[in-house]
Amino acid sequence: MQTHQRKKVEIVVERARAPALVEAIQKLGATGYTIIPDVSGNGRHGKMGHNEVLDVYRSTMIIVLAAEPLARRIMEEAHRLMENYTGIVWLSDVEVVRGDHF
Amino acid sequence: MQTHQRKKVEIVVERARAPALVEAIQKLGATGYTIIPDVSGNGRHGKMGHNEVLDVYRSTMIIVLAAEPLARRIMEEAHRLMENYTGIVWLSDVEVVRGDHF
Amino acid sequence: MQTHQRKKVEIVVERARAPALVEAIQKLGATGYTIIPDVSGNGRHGKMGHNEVLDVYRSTMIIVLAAEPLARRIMEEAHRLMENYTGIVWLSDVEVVRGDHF
Amino acid sequence: MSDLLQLGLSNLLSPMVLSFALGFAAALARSDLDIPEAVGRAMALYLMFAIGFKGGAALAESGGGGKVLLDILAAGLLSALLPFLAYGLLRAFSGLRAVDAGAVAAHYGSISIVTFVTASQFVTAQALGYEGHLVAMMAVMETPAIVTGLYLARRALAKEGGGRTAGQPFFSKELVHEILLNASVVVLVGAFIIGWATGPSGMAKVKPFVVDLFNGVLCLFLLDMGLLAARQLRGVRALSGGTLAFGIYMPLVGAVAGLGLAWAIGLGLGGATLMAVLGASASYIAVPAAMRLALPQANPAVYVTMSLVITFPFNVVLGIPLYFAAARMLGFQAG
Amino acid sequence: MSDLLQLGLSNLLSPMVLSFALGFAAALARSDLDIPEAVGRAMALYLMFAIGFKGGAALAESGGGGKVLLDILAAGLLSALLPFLAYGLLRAFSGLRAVDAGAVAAHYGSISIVTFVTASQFVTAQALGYEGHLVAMMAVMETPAIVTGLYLARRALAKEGGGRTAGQPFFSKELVHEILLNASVVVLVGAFIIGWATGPSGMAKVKPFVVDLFNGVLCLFLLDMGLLAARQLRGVRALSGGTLAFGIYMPLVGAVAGLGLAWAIGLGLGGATLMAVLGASASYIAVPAAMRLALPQANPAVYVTMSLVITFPFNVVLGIPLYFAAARMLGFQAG
Amino acid sequence: MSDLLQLGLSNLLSPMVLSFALGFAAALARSDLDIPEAVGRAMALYLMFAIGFKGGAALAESGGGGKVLLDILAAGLLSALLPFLAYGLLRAFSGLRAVDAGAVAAHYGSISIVTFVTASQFVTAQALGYEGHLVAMMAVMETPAIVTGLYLARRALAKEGGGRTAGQPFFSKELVHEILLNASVVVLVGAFIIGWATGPSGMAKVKPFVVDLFNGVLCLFLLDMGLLAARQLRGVRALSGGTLAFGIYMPLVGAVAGLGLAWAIGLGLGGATLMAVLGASASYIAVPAAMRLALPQANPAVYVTMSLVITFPFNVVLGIPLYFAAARMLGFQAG
Ligand SMILES: Nc1ncnc2c1ncn2[C@@H]1O[C@H](COP(=O)(O)O)[C@@H](O)[C@H]1O
Ligand SMILES: Nc1ncnc2c1ncn2[C@@H]1O[C@H](COP(=O)(O)O)[C@@H](O)[C@H]1O
Ligand SMILES: Nc1ncnc2c1ncn2[C@@H]1O[C@H](COP(=O)(O)O)[C@@H](O)[C@H]1O
Ligand code: NA
Ligand code: NA
Ligand code: NA
Repeated sequence: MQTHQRKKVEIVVERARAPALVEAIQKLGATGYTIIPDVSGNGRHGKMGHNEVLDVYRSTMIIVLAAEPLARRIMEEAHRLMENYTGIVWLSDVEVVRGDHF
Repeated sequence: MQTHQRKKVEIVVERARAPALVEAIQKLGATGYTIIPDVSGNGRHGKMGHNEVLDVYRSTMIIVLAAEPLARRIMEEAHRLMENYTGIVWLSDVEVVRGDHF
Repeated sequence: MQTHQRKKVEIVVERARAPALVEAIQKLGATGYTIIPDVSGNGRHGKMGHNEVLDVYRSTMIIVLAAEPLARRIMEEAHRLMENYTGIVWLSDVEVVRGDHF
Repeated sequence: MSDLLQLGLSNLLSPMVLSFALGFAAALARSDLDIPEAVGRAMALYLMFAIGFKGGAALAESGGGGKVLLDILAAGLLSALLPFLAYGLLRAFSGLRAVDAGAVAAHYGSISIVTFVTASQFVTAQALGYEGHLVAMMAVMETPAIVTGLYLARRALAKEGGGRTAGQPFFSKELVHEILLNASVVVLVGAFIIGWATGPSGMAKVKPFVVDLFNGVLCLFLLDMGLLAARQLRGVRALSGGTLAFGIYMPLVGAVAGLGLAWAIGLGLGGATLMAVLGASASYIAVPAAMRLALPQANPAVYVTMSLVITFPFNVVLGIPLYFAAARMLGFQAG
Repeated sequence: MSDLLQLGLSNLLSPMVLSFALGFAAALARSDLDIPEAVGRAMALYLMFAIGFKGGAALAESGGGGKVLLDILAAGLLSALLPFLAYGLLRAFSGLRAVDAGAVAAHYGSISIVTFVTASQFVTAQALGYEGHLVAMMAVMETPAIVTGLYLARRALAKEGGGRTAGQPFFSKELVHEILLNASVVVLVGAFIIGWATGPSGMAKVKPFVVDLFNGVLCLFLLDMGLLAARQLRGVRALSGGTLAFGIYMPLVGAVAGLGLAWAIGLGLGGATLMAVLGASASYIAVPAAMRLALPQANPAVYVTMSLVITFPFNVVLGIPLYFAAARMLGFQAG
Repeated sequence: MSDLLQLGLSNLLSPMVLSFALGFAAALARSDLDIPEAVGRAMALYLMFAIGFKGGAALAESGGGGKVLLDILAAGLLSALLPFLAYGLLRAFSGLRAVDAGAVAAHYGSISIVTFVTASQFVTAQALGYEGHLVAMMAVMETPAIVTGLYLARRALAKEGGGRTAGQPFFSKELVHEILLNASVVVLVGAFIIGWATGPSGMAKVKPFVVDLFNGVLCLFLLDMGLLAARQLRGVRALSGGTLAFGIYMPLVGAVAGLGLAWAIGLGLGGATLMAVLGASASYIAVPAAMRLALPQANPAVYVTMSLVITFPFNVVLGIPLYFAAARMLGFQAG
């Protein structure tokens, strides 16, 4: 089965900011995204919880598969949008079968 | 610590089809799998929600670690089983310690 | 946008043991971690469920981004701590923008 | 006529229907109001347990016998036959593909428990009772329509020459399970049997839970349903006029069929109203799940939108008092 | 004085306040006791639905008219003005940055529904009623303070020379939504209207749910709130003495303002107590959410800690009986 | 004898036990019926809160004094001693490894709150009361058995020569926490104290919640327990005959011990029945959690299967009426 190289961008971000990121991902032209709605964690901004009553302490994980140039643009835009917000972003390599889908 | 190269297959698929995929993964001989039960997202088939009341709009993420040949077979079979269903699949590289486990 | 190579350690482990792993990750010096609180799966120890009433059959996924040496130390320590417990660990490559954060 | 208006108004001005309207309006206005899914499912379970238990306890008090089994069989037959009618109408007037028409037909032969539950409160508010075994009839009606709908859709797929369909067994193991043992059938039938077996003494033990709270929980549940229905509204744009019209006239057709059955088996006014509601209502949980398993070629946006966004609100807001008025006009007698 | 003590004690020895204490103590002792978040949210929804419905039904019984609308307007005004006072006090005595002071001020102009609900039970336990439209006044008070707080904070940011702020519109679409259509406003106002529209007959249908269960659910909910508050306690360490003191004296200031308003619009003793509570209480759900959207530069640990960890327990445990005693002393008359 | 049959039947024909049977049957038939986990946990919390509150309120009404503390101490002692007996029996007849035998023994010295709650309803249905502080005795019995079981298992591990075990402290910080402050201990004891402190006036405020709903919630909760138990049934295949037999005869042994204690401290018929149930029942939540923390070498499939799949259903369906009949035969007197 022939496959194609793509990039995967992953973002962990506080809930309040997730909609802005998703909007940006779509505007930049990604064919889709996947969200893991409720993750917890720890970082420079302190602890985030899952199943938190207080929405300010919840975070969300977003996964986007895209061709490399788009993936890097998403990564850059995500950084910009997360200023003042709790969150991180990283990039990795993936192979997909349907090159036309991503 | 010595490590071994393996592949990771990741699948996002609508709920109704997840059991068929898991069955196939086991039949093909994977030593295990991990499921993130409730993810949401967007793709060619439109929006999927998490915590959706309507099961038809929910999706699940499946992660399988396996040696490369098996991983590629799983990827192929997953593609076949997702015809008519909402879902995507991708592959990436991982290192594991216990080569005998995967 | 310039990026930096880092490693990502991922751990799937039964709930009862997750706190010990998180403690170790922090002690070893990671700048943070992300937890997907409730995953299900199957492996050598049999089935784990999500939304299980019985805590003994639940598992958790932990993600840590770190520079390679630390990542390998975390992987090793995780293996040690999971003796007698249900769980696996793997490593992969990622790129991050803020090298000073990980 | 003014009497009909008055009925409609008294239905509209119940806390339950207004709660539905509140949810619908909130979702239209894009409020982020949300009832946690776990709680929504728990309320659904509660309502099914309570309505099943009450039905069983009522049957225990009134006695029953073989007649009950015959009635249940008849209801199952209605569910199996309605999809033929629905499919014919859809193919003639809606322009839906055959596979989608089959899927939709299955939904309208089946039933909506929440519509029934809401109607049972309407009937009770008219100071009427109803035959306890209607709950069992409802439970039995969930499934046969699925079989008919699948048959119709697969016949059409086979004609279109789907070599792939040939390989598929008509009933997979999962499908049989989903059909016979889905959560709602199990809870409804189980609670019905428990209510029947423990009778008045059982009822005395759980009445504050099963009876007293019922209306209040139904309010919150209908609020949730209103949110849910309105949030699927975008699906409407993709449907043709003929398809949308079906979502309104098919309930009327189904209600007439239900009233016919009620007459044939001799139900009272309350029971006939509920039987009409069973005929009129369309499934939006059990049947969609079965369709995704067994008929993935059909488009879920079509059948979910029709049953949940068009027919369900129509029945809750207008249909129920209408069917009651019709049953009264036709001379069905109170209890 | 001994009378005041007695009041405080009777408040302390209610199952609700003791449940709060239990949760607080359990979290302090680091017990893993935890109420599932979905259930906590459902209890909150229930309490808002019930208090809204009861308020509406009470208004339907007592009649209302234009006076009601005026009262509601006045309440909105109080919410819009209190943050100026709060901001001034914070800037003078707390040492908080201007942006944080603006954010905190917004919280204290707004209200805490749970505090109100707890106070409504205290009032009822004193065999007093209260004006039904207080619920609507509460709903209206959620929002205006947000606007004032944002204005104050953004003015300060602009002065500090945030070119970035310039680009931002004062109200983003999301913010307007969050402010006007957040879940609590929708449920409170919706249930209030439903209770009012269906009146005594509606109340008869849902009383066992809406009235009888109220205290019990409130116990479990306050248990959850106790856990929540104590688990945020670590945030206290980062706050200065002046900031912490504000968490205690600002409620008193707000209560006085509330009593003033109660006097101006002629509320009874029960209503005046609740109006004082509205003035005294601070938001910890709706306003934090709005602040994260519109003022990410402000530190959430500051405003959440102050309203949830300092002010909320103070009001529930000591404030409520105190405000009641004050209202009584000032000559407000029962019902 | 026919009287015993009759008792058993009346237990079987209660809505609660039938709901358990429904859940068990549904899971056996592989239905996908499922109660959301959050709701299951909330129901457990409710039941613990309610039973604790009722116990405390009953104690407040009956008075208590030092005797109560002595009884509680005695119960703790029973919990600490039963595991020695259980361990001996297991090592002699079951073929379990020492580490597993120690883990299982801990479960049987401890208690199952749901079994107690179900039995309390059985006792109430016999028109009997019971001593309020039995709830406190239950809470105290959760823990000591864990210490004994761990001691037995670790002694065995040490003999087998686990150098690794040597490094481990007997009680880790997490374990002490888990043991003393797990959710059920905190809620039971807390609600007990609240019920006791607020007495009849507190009870008046929350009776519709705490008393009236109890049976109904218990039905749904036992439905969930039935699902849970049957879904662990596969674990049975791995257990030897001697191990399975222990799951049946150990409850009888524990019940006898419980009756002995009841006699020693002078309980009435209702209280003696419940004390027997405490002796007979085995933990399946708190103790497994402690074992995973402190004894990961033991196989959870063994202890969970035994307490949840064998002993729990046995007690709920047959044990409770049996222990009651025994207590009555032994001459314990009503209230
Ligand atoms: N080194 C790390 N590895 C994995 N996840 C991290 C790491 N650092 C931060 N995170 C995640 O990113 C979120 C925000 O990080 P921060 O903005 O640094 O507080 C945290 O709550 C974690 O979920
Ligand atoms: N480009 C993408 N990146 C990440 N996830 C995607 C992407 N496209 C689709 N998905 C996920 O796969 C699911 C099914 O995709 P589709 O079949 O294209 O609708 C979506 O609901 C998303 O969760
Ligand atoms: N081959 C695999 N691929 C993905 N996840 C696995 C695999 N093997 C085990 N797991 C996960 O790791 C958990 C523990 O594995 P084990 O200790 O082998 O039972 C399982 O419950 C799965 O969630
Ligand atoms: Na129908
Ligand atoms: Na205020
Ligand atoms: Na025991």
